[in-house]
Amino acid sequence: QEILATPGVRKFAREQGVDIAQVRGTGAHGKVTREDVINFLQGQSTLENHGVQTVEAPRETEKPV
Amino acid sequence: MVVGELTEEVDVLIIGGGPGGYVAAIRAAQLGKQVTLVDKAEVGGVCLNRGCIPSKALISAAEHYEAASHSLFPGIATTATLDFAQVQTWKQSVVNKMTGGVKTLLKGNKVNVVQGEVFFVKPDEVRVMTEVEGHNYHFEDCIIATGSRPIELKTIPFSARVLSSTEALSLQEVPDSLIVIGGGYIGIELGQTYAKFGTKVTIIEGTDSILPTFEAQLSRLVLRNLKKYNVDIYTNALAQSVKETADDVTLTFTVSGEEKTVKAQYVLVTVGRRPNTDELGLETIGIQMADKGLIAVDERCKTNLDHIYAIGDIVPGPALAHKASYEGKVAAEVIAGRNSVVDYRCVPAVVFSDPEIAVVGLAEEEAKQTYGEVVVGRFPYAANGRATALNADAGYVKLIADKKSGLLVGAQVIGREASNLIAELGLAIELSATLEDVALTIHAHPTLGEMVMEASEVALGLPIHVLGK
Amino acid sequence: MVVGELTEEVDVLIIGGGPGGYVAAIRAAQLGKQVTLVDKAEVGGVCLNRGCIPSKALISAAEHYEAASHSLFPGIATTATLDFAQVQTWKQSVVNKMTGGVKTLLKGNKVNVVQGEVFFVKPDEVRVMTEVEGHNYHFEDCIIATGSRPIELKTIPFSARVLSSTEALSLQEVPDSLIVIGGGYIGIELGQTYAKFGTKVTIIEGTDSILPTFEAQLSRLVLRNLKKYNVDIYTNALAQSVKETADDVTLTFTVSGEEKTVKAQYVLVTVGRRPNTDELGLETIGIQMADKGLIAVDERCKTNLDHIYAIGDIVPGPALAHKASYEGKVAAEVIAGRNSVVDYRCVPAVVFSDPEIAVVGLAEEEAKQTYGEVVVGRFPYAANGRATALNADAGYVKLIADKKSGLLVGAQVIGREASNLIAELGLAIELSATLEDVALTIHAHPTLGEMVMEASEVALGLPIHVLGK
Ligand SMILES: Cc1cc2nc3c(=O)[nH]c(=O)nc-3n(C[C@H](O)[C@H](O)[C@H](O)COP(=O)(O)OP(=O)(O)OC[C@H]3O[C@@H](n4cnc5c(N)ncnc54)[C@H](O)[C@@H]3O)c2cc1C
Ligand SMILES: Cc1cc2nc3c(=O)[nH]c(=O)nc-3n(C[C@H](O)[C@H](O)[C@H](O)COP(=O)(O)OP(=O)(O)OC[C@H]3O[C@@H](n4cnc5c(N)ncnc54)[C@H](O)[C@@H]3O)c2cc1C
Repeated sequence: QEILATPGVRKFAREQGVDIAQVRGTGAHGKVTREDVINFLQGQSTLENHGVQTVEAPRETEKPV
Repeated sequence: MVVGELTEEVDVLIIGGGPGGYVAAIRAAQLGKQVTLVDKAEVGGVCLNRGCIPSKALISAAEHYEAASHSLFPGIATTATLDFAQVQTWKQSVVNKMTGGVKTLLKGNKVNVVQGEVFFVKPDEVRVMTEVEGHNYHFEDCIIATGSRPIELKTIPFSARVLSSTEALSLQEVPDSLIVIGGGYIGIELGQTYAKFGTKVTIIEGTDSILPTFEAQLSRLVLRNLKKYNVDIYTNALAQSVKETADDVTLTFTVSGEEKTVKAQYVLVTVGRRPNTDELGLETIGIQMADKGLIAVDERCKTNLDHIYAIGDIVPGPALAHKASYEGKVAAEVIAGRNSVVDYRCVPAVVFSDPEIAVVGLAEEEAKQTYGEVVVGRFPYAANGRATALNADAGYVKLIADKKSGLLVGAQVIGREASNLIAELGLAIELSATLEDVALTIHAHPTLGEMVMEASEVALGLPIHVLGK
Repeated sequence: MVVGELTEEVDVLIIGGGPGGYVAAIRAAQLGKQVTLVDKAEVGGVCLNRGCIPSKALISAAEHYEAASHSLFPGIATTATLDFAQVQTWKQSVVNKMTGGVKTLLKGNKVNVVQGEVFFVKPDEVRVMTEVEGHNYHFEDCIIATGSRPIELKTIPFSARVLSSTEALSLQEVPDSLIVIGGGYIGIELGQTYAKFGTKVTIIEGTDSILPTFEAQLSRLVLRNLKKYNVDIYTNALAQSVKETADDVTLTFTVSGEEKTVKAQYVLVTVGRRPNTDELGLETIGIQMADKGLIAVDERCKTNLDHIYAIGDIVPGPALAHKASYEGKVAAEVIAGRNSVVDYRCVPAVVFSDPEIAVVGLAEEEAKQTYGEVVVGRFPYAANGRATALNADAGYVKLIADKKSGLLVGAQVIGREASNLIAELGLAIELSATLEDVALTIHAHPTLGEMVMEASEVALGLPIHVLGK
């Protein structure tokens, strides 16, 4: 299934260290919004029992384009 | 200046100053990096010096000449006379303006620009040769952006009368006759331009259609105009050999086994371009290659060597300036520590033919393969008020959407200003817009952009300005 | 045919066949309604017959004439001669093509078209008068779309030498001289067009700038070109009276108390338009009005009377054809039982001046009022390769975004093809795109559309092709 999100939201997710494929989109046709990414982050941090933080992105994905 | 055997230390080294390299240099410098850009020729690369910009300058001059030579407007009689050498001087002034601009931008962003030919001596060191001497540079990070050059046919080598696009862009006189081998976008753009200036043009294309990478329907209108300019077109034709005299050149070619000859002042060979990766010493440092001389990279534009990146025409993907620049920004940002990746849904492609062709996203067949069922909406220029008022009623806008979701996945425009109309459609695809999103967006009247809205309504089954089935 | 005192029963009655009414008729018919459309003149309304379409036809003819009269391309010398009567014939053929198209579409969608002037006799019944007779129609639902007409100045009434836009569009000769009262978009478009055809034009504008509804910076480039065409412009000027002879007309006007006169062959009055709501008998049925003769409607285009809708120039909002058509679709869909409402974030507006101006969304000041802090990105045509290759380097793209969210809230383009570049920006605003969304969308090189991407990068503080601060 294709991931639907605008370029800016894709970038935001990346910068927050979020794999956008894990985020449930609430927009039309499952489109992921910026708020969805924020909620995802908050959900995660609630689970891990600490506050919202910026996660340094993993830098070692070696997927050829 | 460092001379002799001293090795200069640089932070980011960029090899090649085309739209990939110079954009990367500016972005890296903006993000705080110390950047050295090396090019063996002029900054601006193929694009500004012998590609996009000079070709588009000649195309717009030819359009202006043609529009005045054959006025489409009743009541406005116009004439045109041509001083082609002066057109070439103007073209060069356009090029100089753009390359001058790039130089100013590089300087303003404190990029150190060096002239010289680069090859690798170690995984973190290059040698830069100028005519008189050589320097070594040791770098932290490196972006290779050496671009591509025209492919030469073994049997028809470049010569005084067998030209590549570079020479064809710089002729000082309009040739009486020209044979173009290769009916891709560069051959069509240049062939059509000279045909408008009065050259008798013959196009030799190996496949069964000009512009073979585009849907057949798209090339039909271009074909019609080429015929209007008296261009001869041979498809399924194979160029065999040339015989050159002081004044002309005779090409022998075969069409389904049958041998033919055609004589002209010049032959222009536009059968493709090959990446400039063969003289860089890439083997010595062990850079991993992909197919066809291209360098393998990941989504961060990184090669298999951790501190070496590659972008533009030397990596897989469409060999287009805007794709090179996009990758240039990504590579620069990654080097500056940002979390950027090559992450586009679509790359537009434009042919500056007459009429213009612009496409973005998937073609209809590709969309069917990916999405199963698709819906298509097509709207003709002839039904658009602005097009009619411009005497430009040839062409159409075609949208392709996933049937289930209505998501726009591809778009094609052929006709006046296609090159600008495609911008909205690229954005629509990137933003995951549906046909309804586009149809419900108010488009100004009377503009060509209305056709985008109307094509969406056609696809949705509620067309206003064409009749449904 | 129903004659005499019989009343015909109709399902949906639409009064007025302009871009509001005819679009509503087609959409309602598509959704299964039986539609009768009544217009006292031709279908197509002001827009197709004496507005958008004929004005844009003359504008493009004038552009073509001007481009050939003064070639901007070194090496291409061109000349042009004008047979204005023939231009007018061509203009009329463009109009006929478009109105003919609308007739075909109405017929194809099985809309019953009736000619006649309509007024209300009851809340569910109208009388339609033709030259020879009258019919009554009883309707289920009705859409009023009667549009607007030029405002007449009490002290300077229309006459053989005092023209409205309608007559100015149909002159059979290029006048030697023309005074335009009112420097709004219609006055500027027509004034500039005749100036290009060689008329000595004088513009009298009451406020302190031409195109007063646009940001001052936008009108500056138009002003420069108007001066090039030798147009005299008086701002803060009040037209007082005219004295007319058989051959010319003298206008008296005051500029900051000082009285001046200017003589010309014609005076064109373009000081605004008034809604055609005064002769419909709206009082008799008790329709609620808004300001300035406009009809009050809700978001479904419904008036206070449950089965009567109103759209286009007769309801509040910008008096533009595309807004009329949008409302036409909404009203038709509501009547057909759909849950449609007027729900746009923005309506683009285009001035077909030279250079073109196009705006969408909020102006900078409006944006500041709504969002507090805003960021602005401006990118000049002079730094765009395609613009330079077209010899069209005057103008800029300006984007306005909410500083906090980066949401694009307004955009302005002045320059070549502004009318088409604005389409992407309208879609961007409707889809709530941010500056990053636009900046990360690959735009084809070399196209004018790249300026949209570059202006976003300027606003984001990472400009490539202009220097940052
Ligand atoms: C006639 C023509 C028309 C075109 N029209 C268009 C168009 O309309 N739109 C479009 O998108 N694309 C167009 N292209 C393609 C476009 O020009 C290329 O895609 C683009 O230039 C690729 O950019 P780049 O940065 O990868 O490399 P290039 O622009 O090729 O630049 C590479 C630079 O590297 C330098 N270099 C190479 N080797 C070395 C070395 N060893 N040491 C130092 N320097 C080196 C070269 O001197 C050159 O300046 C056109 C091409 C041609 C030929
Ligand atoms: C010179 C000029 C240039 C313009 N350029 C542009 C432009 O570039 N872009 C743009 O968006 N807009 C432009 N406009 C404005 C545009 O024309 C109007 O906004 C648009 O036509 C409004 O559409 P409408 O359907 O509301 O009414 P109209 O187009 O005015 O149509 C109303 C129709 O109702 C009919 N009618 C009126 N009263 C009755 C009655 N009692 N009985 C029966 N029929 C009746 C009339 O005959 C007419 O056909 C321009 C206008 C002018 C004058």
